[in-house]
Amino acid sequence: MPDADYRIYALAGMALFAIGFYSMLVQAHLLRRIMALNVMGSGVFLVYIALGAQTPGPIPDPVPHAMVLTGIVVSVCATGLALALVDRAQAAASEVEPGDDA
Amino acid sequence: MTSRMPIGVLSLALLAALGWAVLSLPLRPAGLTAASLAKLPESGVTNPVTAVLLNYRGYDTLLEIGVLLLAIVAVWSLRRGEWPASHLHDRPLLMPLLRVVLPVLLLAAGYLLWIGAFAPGGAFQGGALLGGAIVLVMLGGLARRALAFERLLRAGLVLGVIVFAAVCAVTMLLTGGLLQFPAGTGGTWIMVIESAALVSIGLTLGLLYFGGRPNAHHA
Amino acid sequence: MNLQSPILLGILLSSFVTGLVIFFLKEESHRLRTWLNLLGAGVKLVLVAVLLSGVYRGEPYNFAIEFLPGIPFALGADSNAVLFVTLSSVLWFCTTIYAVGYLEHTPHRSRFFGFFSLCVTATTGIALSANLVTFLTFYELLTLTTYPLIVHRGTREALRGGKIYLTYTLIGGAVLLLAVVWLHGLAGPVVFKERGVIQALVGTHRGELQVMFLLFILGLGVKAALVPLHGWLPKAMVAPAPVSALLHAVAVVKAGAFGIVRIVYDVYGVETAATLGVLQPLAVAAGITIVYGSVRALFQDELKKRLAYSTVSQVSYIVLGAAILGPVATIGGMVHLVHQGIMKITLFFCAGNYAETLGTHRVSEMNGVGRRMPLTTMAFTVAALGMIGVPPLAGYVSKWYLQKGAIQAGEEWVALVLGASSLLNAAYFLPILYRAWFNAPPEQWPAEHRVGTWETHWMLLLPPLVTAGLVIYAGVFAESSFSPLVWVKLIAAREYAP
Amino acid sequence: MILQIFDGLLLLVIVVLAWRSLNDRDVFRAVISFIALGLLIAVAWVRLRAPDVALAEAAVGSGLTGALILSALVRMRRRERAATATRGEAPT
Amino acid sequence: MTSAWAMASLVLSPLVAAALTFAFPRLGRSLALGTAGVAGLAVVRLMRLVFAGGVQTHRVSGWGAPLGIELRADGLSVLMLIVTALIGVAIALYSQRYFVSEHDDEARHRERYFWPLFLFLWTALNALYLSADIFNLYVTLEMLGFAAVTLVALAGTHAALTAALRYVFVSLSASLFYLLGVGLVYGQCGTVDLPSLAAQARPGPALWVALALMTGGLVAKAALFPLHGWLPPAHANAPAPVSALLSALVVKAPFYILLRLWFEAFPALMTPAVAQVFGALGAAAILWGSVHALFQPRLKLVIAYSTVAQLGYLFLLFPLTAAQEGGFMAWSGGLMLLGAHACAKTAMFLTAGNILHAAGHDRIEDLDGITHILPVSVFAFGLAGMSLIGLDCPRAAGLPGNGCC
Amino acid sequence: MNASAIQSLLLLAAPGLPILAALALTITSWRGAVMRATPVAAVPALLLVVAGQSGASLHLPSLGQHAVLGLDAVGRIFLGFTSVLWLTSGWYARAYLAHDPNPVRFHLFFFLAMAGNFGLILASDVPTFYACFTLMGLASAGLVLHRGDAEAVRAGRVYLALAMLGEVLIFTGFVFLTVSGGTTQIAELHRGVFSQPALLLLLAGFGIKAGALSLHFWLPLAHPAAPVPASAVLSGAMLKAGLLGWIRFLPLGEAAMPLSGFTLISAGLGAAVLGTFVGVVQKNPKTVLAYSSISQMGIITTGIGIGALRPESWLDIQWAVLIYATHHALAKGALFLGIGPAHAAQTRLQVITARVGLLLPALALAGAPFTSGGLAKVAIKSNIAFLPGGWADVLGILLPLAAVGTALKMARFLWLTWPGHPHPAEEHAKGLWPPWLCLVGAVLVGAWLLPGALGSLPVKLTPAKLWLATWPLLVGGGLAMLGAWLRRWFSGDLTRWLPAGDLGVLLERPLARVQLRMSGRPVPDHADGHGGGSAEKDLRGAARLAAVGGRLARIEDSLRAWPVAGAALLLLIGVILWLLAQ
Repeated sequence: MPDADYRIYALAGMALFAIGFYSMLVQAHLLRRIMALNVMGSGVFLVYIALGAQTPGPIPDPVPHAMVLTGIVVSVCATGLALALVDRAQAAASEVEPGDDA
Repeated sequence: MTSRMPIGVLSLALLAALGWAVLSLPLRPAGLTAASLAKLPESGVTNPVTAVLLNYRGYDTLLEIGVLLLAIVAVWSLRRGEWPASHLHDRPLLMPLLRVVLPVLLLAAGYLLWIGAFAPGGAFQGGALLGGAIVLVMLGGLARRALAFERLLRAGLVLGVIVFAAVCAVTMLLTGGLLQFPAGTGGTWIMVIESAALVSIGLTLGLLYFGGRPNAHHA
Repeated sequence: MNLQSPILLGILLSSFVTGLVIFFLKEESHRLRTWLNLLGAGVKLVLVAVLLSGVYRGEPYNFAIEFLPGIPFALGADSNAVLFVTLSSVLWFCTTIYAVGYLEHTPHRSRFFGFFSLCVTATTGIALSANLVTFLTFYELLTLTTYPLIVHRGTREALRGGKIYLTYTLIGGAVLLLAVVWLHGLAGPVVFKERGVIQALVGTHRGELQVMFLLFILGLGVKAALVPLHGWLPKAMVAPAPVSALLHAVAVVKAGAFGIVRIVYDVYGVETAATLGVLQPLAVAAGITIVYGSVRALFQDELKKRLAYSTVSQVSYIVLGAAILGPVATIGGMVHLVHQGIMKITLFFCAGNYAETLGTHRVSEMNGVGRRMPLTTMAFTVAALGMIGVPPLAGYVSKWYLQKGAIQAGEEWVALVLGASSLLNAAYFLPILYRAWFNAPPEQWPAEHRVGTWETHWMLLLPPLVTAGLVIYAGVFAESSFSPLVWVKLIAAREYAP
Repeated sequence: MILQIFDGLLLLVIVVLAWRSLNDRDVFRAVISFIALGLLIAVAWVRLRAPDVALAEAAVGSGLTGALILSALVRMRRRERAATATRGEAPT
Repeated sequence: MTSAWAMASLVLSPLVAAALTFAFPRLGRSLALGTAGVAGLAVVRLMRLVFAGGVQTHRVSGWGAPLGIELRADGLSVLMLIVTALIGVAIALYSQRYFVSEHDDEARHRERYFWPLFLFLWTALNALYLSADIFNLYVTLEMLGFAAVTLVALAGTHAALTAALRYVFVSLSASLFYLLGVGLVYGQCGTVDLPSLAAQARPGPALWVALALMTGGLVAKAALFPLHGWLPPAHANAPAPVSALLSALVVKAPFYILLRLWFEAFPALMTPAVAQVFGALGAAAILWGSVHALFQPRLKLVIAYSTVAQLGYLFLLFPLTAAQEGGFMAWSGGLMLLGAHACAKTAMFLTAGNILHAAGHDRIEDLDGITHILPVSVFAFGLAGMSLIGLDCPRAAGLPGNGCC
Repeated sequence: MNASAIQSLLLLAAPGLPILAALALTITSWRGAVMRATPVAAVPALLLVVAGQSGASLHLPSLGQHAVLGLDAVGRIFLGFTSVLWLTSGWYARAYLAHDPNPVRFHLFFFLAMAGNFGLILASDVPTFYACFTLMGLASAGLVLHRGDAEAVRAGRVYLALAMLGEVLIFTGFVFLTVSGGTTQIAELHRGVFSQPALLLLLAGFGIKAGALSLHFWLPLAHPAAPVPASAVLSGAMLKAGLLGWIRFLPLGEAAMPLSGFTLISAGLGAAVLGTFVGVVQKNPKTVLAYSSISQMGIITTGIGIGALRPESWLDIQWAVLIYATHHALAKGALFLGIGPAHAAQTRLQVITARVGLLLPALALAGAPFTSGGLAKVAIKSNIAFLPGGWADVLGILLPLAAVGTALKMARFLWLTWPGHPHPAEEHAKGLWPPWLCLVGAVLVGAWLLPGALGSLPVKLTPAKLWLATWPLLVGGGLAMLGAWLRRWFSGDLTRWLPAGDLGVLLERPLARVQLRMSGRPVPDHADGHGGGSAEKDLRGAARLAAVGGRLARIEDSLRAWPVAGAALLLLIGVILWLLAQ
């Protein structure tokens, strides 16, 4: 379907990015922030893949696909790291309210 | 929260800018589809994504495997994980499930690894399944036994990086180029890398789930 | 590479290597360390003497290696450099002896003397730099090597002083760096040259050059303690006495002043700077500093603080000399570079002696020190009188030329400033002298302990006496062929050559 | 046309789920929304002819990440409960 | 050693060493030293090659841009690599003894994980400076961020963990901004190869937004005022060698990428107004950092704020460079000087600070420890100093005139 | 050794020997001998006066900025009375300080001041003059401070403050002078255009030393505080250094300086009047003498002022001034030194000797006929007639009045010191007599020895002229008696209203307040000691800094808050985007 227009996916990705960033800023809960990062990441990936799907040719551009694969793995690593950090920080001072990281 | 309003406005502005950017992109961006298809026969695999991932942009993947290892190192450096110590009979439902699911998962992982060369699939997807299997195994009470071989775990975790690096070195020796496979042998090299990576990815993703280093004694 | 260049490197390495070796010495091996120190200082002195005679004969000294494209690391020995390097090596020698005596039986001596040597390496590097980038490099190196010396005692106060010092000097360094890079972009690599190197740009980049000059002065003014950039200096007084001596007389403050001299004479060229109209504000700033420092000094009871503010004031004499167009003022300013050095180092040596031998740190505790420590107090008296400008001591010579230069240049207000400063100098030094000589000593000193057979350890006594002798020599024999004045006249002659 | 409507609906749900997963009052529900979001995005990958990514997303992006967050949430809850227990009637 | 080998070993040796130290924790110290040796040699070799032969490129997997990834070493990157190597070597030496004085399990654990994390950081930096691909740069940035965050958290104190938490969120969201920008660039230009972007770039909203996004992300990572908030707590609460690493190396990396982006990839978009904004922020950072440094109660916080100021200084280069005819080229010499200076200065500064830090703490318990540590620190100090005055690396930065950009 | 070599040697020895003596004092074992030989230090100077040739000079090329020492006519006269004074005072000091706790310190400063005094007279170039002048000024501070009690410290402080001010003014003036004159050689200086600032600066600078009006107030404090021999040289010799400075450096005889002349004459007359009024009420004889010096120097100042107005007759005036200076120096010295013997007079013979010995110089100062004072007065008066404007009339009236005042003060002084009944005195007092008597002898002959002094006398001594010379004396004496008689009914302490140090006392209070304000704590008793103030200020400064720091830290914290940081990022992106899109 080389002449289909997937830019709406890219737009949705942008929306995900913006929603994610907005929530990142306004949400104090650390888990939500981590999820927000993931949502932002998904938004970025949507943009990549949507743009890849737009390229002329028999198949979508595989390069963004590979990049997104890399990105997904990196982002799961980031999630793991951030969760471990949150956990450790909260354990270190369990009286500290979640999110109160100022 | 009083700051929501301005942040919301700014985020909407961001969204507007992003939308503007997307819509102003060429409808048919150039991309590299043609180029990657053109070189596909030389890459040693027929799945273009795998070709990009492990051949054209194999260097990215090398670093990515590094990032994976780094992630587990980082998580282990931060905290001790909650490794299930329970025995199998504590969880009566799990054992039968494991008996069925585990072989399937392992098979599927191997299949995905193999099929990756031609069709959707590959080390990452396979690794994810393997990771799931590992989680199940651990939950099933095999954790203790696995942890007795902590060194083995570590070896498995670093396997991907070491093999990938070794391939780098060997290809350098053979062709003088980093990750430049001798003509026609691409598929083999990719399979070697992916197999090692599969183990490491699976272990990493699986162990990430437990969120910390093994509780065991220090060696 | 000609035959002469090893001397330049040797001058740097004599202290650098010493410093590095000392770091690795055991804390206990103080005899070896002492000898190493003296050896390094002695070798440097000899090399500088060779250099001096060579330059006197007109031999060229250059050393350059390219370390960034178009920006060579270059050393050279023009007359300015020789003046400063001679001053610092001579005074370093004295300070080394003094520091060895002063720090006997204190901890961390290896660290101290290691950085001490590095500090002098940086100072001589500053002196011998032949281009702006090399200068800047050593200038920053100086900041970093001095910091450990200032916080050497490790007390809270010391750390605070060190912090303030770092804050000031690092920011100053940053501003200087900006100026250097900017100028580099405009004019390419800046090699120091008499009468400046930027004449060609004056027509096209007037405004930029003016702003750059401001940046240069701001950057260098921190070390030179120009008001209001002087705040670190009194706070840095927590350092051990030899460090204060070094800071004030040889290294840091002097490096700043020397830098300003370099900028005015060898980068901008004093006549070019005058046409840019940047000298007048500089002179005014220096004038304000002179008076302000003196006034502040008046109200300090802590001896070292009083001396510190006195430095704030005195160093600006040098800046003032540079900021007034005319060979005579140049002579006054440049010669004060040397004269202030020997006078102030004497004062600090003496202050250290009082603190070390008697435990007196405050002016109000100095009653009768002249009876207890006559030789030290004599040296102090000579230096203090020199500071006031009593003839025929060193300070008088510089003041004479400065004043004369200012009047010749039509800057009569400078006379007022210098007059006020002299009065204030007298007002804060003479009471000390009175206390020292006339008042009866107290029953008991705050923390007296006998060291050595003399009034204090000979290693503490000798340096101030020698430098006090230099103060007298530089004044009385100002016209003799081996005086700073004559050398400075040579510099001035080159700068204003027709 | 149908495909476009499908796209529109899919993306609408995705965006709504994204919002829910980040702004739902209940964190647990938010996490569930987040996992669901991952699955729907995997559908979007398929729609965008990226099956490799879809597989990875389903396994990693949705599955593993969801599991990670869920277990972290459980741990967090447990710790909070322990803290409340030790502190008695302390407000949360 | 060809340049390919040099570049490969710069990336691979710390990476492999990192993996091995994780697998065999006892090898940490010796592996770090070995890596320091290899990386040192490689960087010297690379420097010579760049000096002799100009820009060195290597096509990984043999494909070449735009399909493949290229490694590239020019004057600027060699300079950064050298600084990295010098500080890396110094830290490797310094840390040999850093954890020795502590004897509990906690400390042993810390040392055990310090080495692999440190080596990963080194890998990331080397890879970053060698990369000529903006997506590859993203991967290296992430690796760098992970390692840096974890190193901060390694101190284990509540303050350090809190700081690390803040750092991780900043770092990750900033990376996503960068990544989104990369996606837009790829969509517009069809390549992520840095050198060929300039030719492909057609200024338009997509590129503007992309560049703005990437810049925003990188600026946040580089802690330019007013986005520097995460830096002081992170740097101040990290273990001593880590502070040094962060200040001297980590924050310089995003700045390096910014330079590449603005001056190499999209020079046409570099308008004076943009440059002025950078300059203004840089100036503000200098001021803000300096003033705050004045008021800090702890030395390490002072250092941290001075880093903020110093970074501001780096950004001042933008207006200076942009104002110049010939842009980047005309400024490369001064630029490199500046970079070298800043890095070396930070390193020396921190080493000096660490010496005192150690002395201040160990006065009572462990005087011998200092004399042990001291030579090493001083050696590092000397190395950095020599890099500064160029004794060690004549023409270190190679031929920026014909090679850099 | 030929004549010029001897000449050079003497030139060098005049200031050199005292310096050597001062250095010798640092060697403990030599001290006794050196202090016994104090007067010898002044001998080369005296020899130079007697045997030296005018115009001879000695170049010291390696010293300073080409120091030149030389002897000219003016210098010879100055050197004459100066050396006599130093010699007799030094001799006197031997006995006077026999029981002093710090004789070495006194001698050290005594020698240094002596060297400076001789040196500045012989100096032929500006730097040497200035160096010697400073040496003298600072060293004499040591003499003033010598006693070390509160009074001495106060006097020393005031003296030093004014001396330093004087140094600065003179230094600056010298710089202007040499810049405009193009040379540092005094003899060649005036060829160029004389610079106005130099004129003013030197006028004021030397005025301090000479005790000119409004700059005089250090004198009545310093003289009583200093030991007697020091007071003698301070008042007799060192005051004259200011005068010498004027003569040497003002363009007298070269240009008419109406303004300076007016200033000088007014100041001189004012000083004469003020000295009289304040002086007569003082209770300390040394203070009375100090005020007398102010008056007398006022008259000399007037003489200089006349010279400034009438350059064409400067040579005459100069000569008169020199006679007056010589006369005053010797007589005042003799009076100061006489205080000791007057107290110590034991036997009847001694009492009578003391009375005569005090009366003679007192009469001379009061300008009695046939004394040096009479000679001096005639010499001055003879120049008034040529003055322009009303000056001649004014001076014609005021100068005799000044003489009346002097007589009054002398009466007061004699009243305070008049040797009365014999009483036992200490042994050492014996040594005070010979130097004093020598000096009294010098008073008698000194002024007449000046070249041409005799010839200047009026050809015929008529009774009218004699009367003219005598009446102020008689009036003064009469007034003194009247005052003494009135004193019976008025017992108030006049010094409360007219304290020693008049103007200076008025200044002290506000200055102290300034100091107090600046140091932020109660003014300490003396000299300095601004102890706790700085610490307090540090504290306050720290608090202020902390407040600023706190405010900044709050801003910093708000920057760190997530929404703010995020908003900042978005704004930054927006700005860049907007600029790119421009």
